[in-house]
Amino acid sequence: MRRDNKIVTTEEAIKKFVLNGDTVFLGGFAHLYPYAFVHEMIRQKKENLTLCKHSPELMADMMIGAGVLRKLIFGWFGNPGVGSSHCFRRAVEKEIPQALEIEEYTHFALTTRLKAASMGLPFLPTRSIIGSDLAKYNPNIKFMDCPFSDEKLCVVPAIHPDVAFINVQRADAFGNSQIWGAIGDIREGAFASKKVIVSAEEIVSTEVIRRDPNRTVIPGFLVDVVVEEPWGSHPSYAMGYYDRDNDFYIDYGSRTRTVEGFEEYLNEWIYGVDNRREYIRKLGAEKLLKLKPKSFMSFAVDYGYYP
Amino acid sequence: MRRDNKIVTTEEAIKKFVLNGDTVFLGGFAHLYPYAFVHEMIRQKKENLTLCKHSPELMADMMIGAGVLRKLIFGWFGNPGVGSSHCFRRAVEKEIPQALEIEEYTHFALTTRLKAASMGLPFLPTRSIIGSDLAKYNPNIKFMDCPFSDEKLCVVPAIHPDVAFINVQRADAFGNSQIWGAIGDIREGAFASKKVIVSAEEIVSTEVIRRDPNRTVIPGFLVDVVVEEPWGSHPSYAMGYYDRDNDFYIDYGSRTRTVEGFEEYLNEWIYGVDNRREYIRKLGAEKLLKLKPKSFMSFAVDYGYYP
Amino acid sequence: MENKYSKDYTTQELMVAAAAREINDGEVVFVGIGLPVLATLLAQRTHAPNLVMIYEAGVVGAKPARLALSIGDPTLFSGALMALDFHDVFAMFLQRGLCDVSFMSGAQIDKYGNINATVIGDYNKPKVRLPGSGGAYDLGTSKKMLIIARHEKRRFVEKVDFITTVGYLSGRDSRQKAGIKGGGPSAVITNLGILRFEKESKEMYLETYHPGVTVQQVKDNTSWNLKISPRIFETKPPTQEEVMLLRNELDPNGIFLK
Amino acid sequence: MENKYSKDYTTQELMVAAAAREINDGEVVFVGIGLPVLATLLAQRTHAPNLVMIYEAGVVGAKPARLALSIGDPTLFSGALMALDFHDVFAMFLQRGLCDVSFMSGAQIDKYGNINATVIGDYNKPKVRLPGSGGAYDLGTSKKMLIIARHEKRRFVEKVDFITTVGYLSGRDSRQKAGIKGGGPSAVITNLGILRFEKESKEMYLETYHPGVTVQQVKDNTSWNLKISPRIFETKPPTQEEVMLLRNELDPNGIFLK
Repeated sequence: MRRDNKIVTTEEAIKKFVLNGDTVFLGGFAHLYPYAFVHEMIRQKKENLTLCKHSPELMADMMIGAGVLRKLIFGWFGNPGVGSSHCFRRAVEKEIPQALEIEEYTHFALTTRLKAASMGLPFLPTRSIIGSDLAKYNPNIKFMDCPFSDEKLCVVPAIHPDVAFINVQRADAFGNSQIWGAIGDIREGAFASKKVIVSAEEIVSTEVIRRDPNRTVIPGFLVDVVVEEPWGSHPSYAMGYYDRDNDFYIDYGSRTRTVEGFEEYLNEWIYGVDNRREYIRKLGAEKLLKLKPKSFMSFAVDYGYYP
Repeated sequence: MRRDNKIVTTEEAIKKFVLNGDTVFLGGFAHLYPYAFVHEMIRQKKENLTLCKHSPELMADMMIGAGVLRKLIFGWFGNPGVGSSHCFRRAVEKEIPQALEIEEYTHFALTTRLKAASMGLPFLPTRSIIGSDLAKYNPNIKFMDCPFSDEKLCVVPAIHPDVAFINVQRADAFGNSQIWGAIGDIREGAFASKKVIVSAEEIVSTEVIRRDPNRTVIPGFLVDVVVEEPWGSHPSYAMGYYDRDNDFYIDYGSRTRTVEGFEEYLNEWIYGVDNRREYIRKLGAEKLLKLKPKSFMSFAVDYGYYP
Repeated sequence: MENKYSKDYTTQELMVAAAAREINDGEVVFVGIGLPVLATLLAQRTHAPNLVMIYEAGVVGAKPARLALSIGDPTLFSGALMALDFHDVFAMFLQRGLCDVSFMSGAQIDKYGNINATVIGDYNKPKVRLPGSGGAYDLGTSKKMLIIARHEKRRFVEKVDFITTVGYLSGRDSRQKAGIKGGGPSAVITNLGILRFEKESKEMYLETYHPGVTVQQVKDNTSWNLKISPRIFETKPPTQEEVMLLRNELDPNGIFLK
Repeated sequence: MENKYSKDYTTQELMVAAAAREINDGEVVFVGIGLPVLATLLAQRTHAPNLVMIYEAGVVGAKPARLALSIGDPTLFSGALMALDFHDVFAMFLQRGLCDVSFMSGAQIDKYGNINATVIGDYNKPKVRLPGSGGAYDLGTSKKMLIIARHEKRRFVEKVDFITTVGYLSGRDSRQKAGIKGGGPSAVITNLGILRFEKESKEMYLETYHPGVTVQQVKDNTSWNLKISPRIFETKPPTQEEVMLLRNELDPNGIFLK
């Protein structure tokens, strides 16, 4: 294990690890979305990025509206539980603020691309997509005959994003990362990507990690840098730390119906704060208290000591 | 979730769920090997079974010596940390007690067959086996060209065993099963098989399972019956419950060098006891105390309560 | 309580009760949010106590302390039986063929039960860009797909602009021939009636109309010449018990039942 | 302590020290049991404090409280950094190309570093049936494969009866052309010397002989006409520190160092 401490700030991580033109992966499904990193990419005015994310929701909507994304590789794009994603629709329907190239899959097929990469394979088969119209518009989707049966299968190529941004509940200073609740596509995305940047709700001692090795989803040696960023997933959630902020999703949905509304939102919640700490301050203590869940602890298990 | 209690005895499980001629899967890697089920299959004199197990070690050696197995699908066959598996060698080299058909893979390729089945796919590609001599003797191993690159890959077909035997640390009465430490091939084997039989070191209340859903590796609805069988994996181990009994492996290795030695062993440790409880009594309290580890508890995590 | 039909219910309540009756005890149900959750919970509380719920976010046997507002709601994970990786939900449950029932909706549904949730108009120059498949395609490979939708002419179209989730493709055995697993759409539950698919042709037909709805009204809200069952009858209303459970226990704050 | 060469060491200690020197700091090492573990632990305690250990049973960053007696020993899991599924070890670590170093042995090793751990004689009528590949084939796809073996004529054969783990196949670029990942065998450490592979032909040659061993002795124990490096030299003995660590801390009970 690298003994050197890998802790940096979100600003440093984005500055150093995101180059204009990169393909970026954002980890999670509903849970643990790395919003702190997304806001900082927008603040640093990164350009021409490609985003690989099956369910990019507000993260990509903000990036599209702010002109950060050139291309989107995705599976579903809406404001979950609320409705449309307006910046996405404006970009695809009207090229506002600029044209957006899209490469579209089912959730399963796109996750399969990451799975293939995470397994060191150039492709994987899947039963997804067969018979739908998706393959007509996406040359990366092919079909093959099973070598053992008369079945026809869909095949998709591995994808290796340049950088994976992963928010986790806890990590040590070397990047050994643990998650509970929804794991999403974090395992696949981290192992598929060329660089892995982790933010954690809490940095804990390696001893905490070592007490429960089955909870570790990313080993430290895969991780380039680690950021401690409490509330790093707001308005999505971190299991046991805070709830999803539904009001925030609804507010975003209604305010971003117009370009002006989106600009105002951007100025208020992203450009208007210097970093995550200011963002949290702006959310205010009342909101933080409201989103904090009651405690519901797992029971401990005994690994046994074998000297 | 099925509300009916699925608990039966090991004797009942083997009687009802193993038909002569079946293909049987045994879960685990070094850890949690389902020895109680294996001994009972031998006691009930099951016949013509095919065993699918990458690392069958003493389990299959006993089954071969006792004439239970007709065919073995495997990856490595030895007495781990000790040396040769004598019944296996006698069967393959000299057809004693009878001929044994073998179908051989690497660990990875055989686990890939289960993985394919567990994913509902008819095959999966792997980089394993390429260039080795394994494919020469196994028509189930084929090769294909990657649909996206100029790479050649090995492909293996899915395998769906008739019954999976899985020993776990804890399960509830409905079969919801949790494991920590080495998970081995338990997830793949259970999801690949047509029937799933679980034995648990402890039957716990569903509340214990629900406190930590990330530890569950098999959902109850997949499980046909559940047996409570403490020390069910001896001489292999159950993390936190007992250590591997190395002396037992060494003793088995030296006593089974001859057919007579094996017969004597069989009469003493399998035919000579009626069930696992008697086997444990025969092991004796001194041995149980020696194998019991000191406690080393995980730290609890907070899932949060979200009303 | 006697299992009498209710005389005081809304159309939504009727739709939820009708959907619940499509679920058998012991089945594995892939649940989304909204009416499908209520239908599943209603089935669990009445005739299907052993059903198993799976959510796309990767959770089996959830025991939520509140009605989930989004499919990844944390309340689904606290106290659930099993949490799993996103890829495993699709690979080890849906693709593996372990899911019996799924719920579906869409902006367009055609006469073979194909569903469009991707785009209205041309894919490359869309009139309306919709969210896309997400998990929908794969949910459509469960044994029974239940479609719940508002009955409107622009939604019930002869041919969808884009096939997101496969129904019976071009009818007959075309779905099977294309190698698509699962049983295909089993019922379409709308605010006007319940529709099913002919055994041979796989074309959609009206099986029942809801109390107070006429067959003509259903035809008027369907953009092709909808077939009508020769044995058509009126949809059974929800029972008093069902309405009581929905109003008092399953959605007491009227989050989804408005 | 000064890093002086030891004058009191066993051949096994020399082999372990030589293997340890093949590991660079920060490398990911796939470990088995026995001498490879000792070599890895020795490297970690001397020049490679940041190496990462992975075991086939599915554990990363083990911190064992005792010397593991088998590759699935529970002591490897208590207090480790990460536990993972068996399939993931092979798929996400080995096949993904994340492993830098692995250790290998075998009943037969040929001049291109191919290894037989499957069968002596004909596969279908074996003279001796060996355990088979297990994980060995895939360990052979790490960046550097280190072979540790007893130097005997029957082991070092011109052509193995069965290729279990691929070395350089038939030499030159045949391994690469067959599409096999990883760097191939990097060193063969025996009780007589250290052997490597020619850059172009990929044929094995003797690079060093251990103190007290003659080149002729090595040739006599190899069943083909072994090439000798023109710059051949004597293997460096273990240092006093290395011997001290092995005897007092890494294997104080002489479990593997007999």
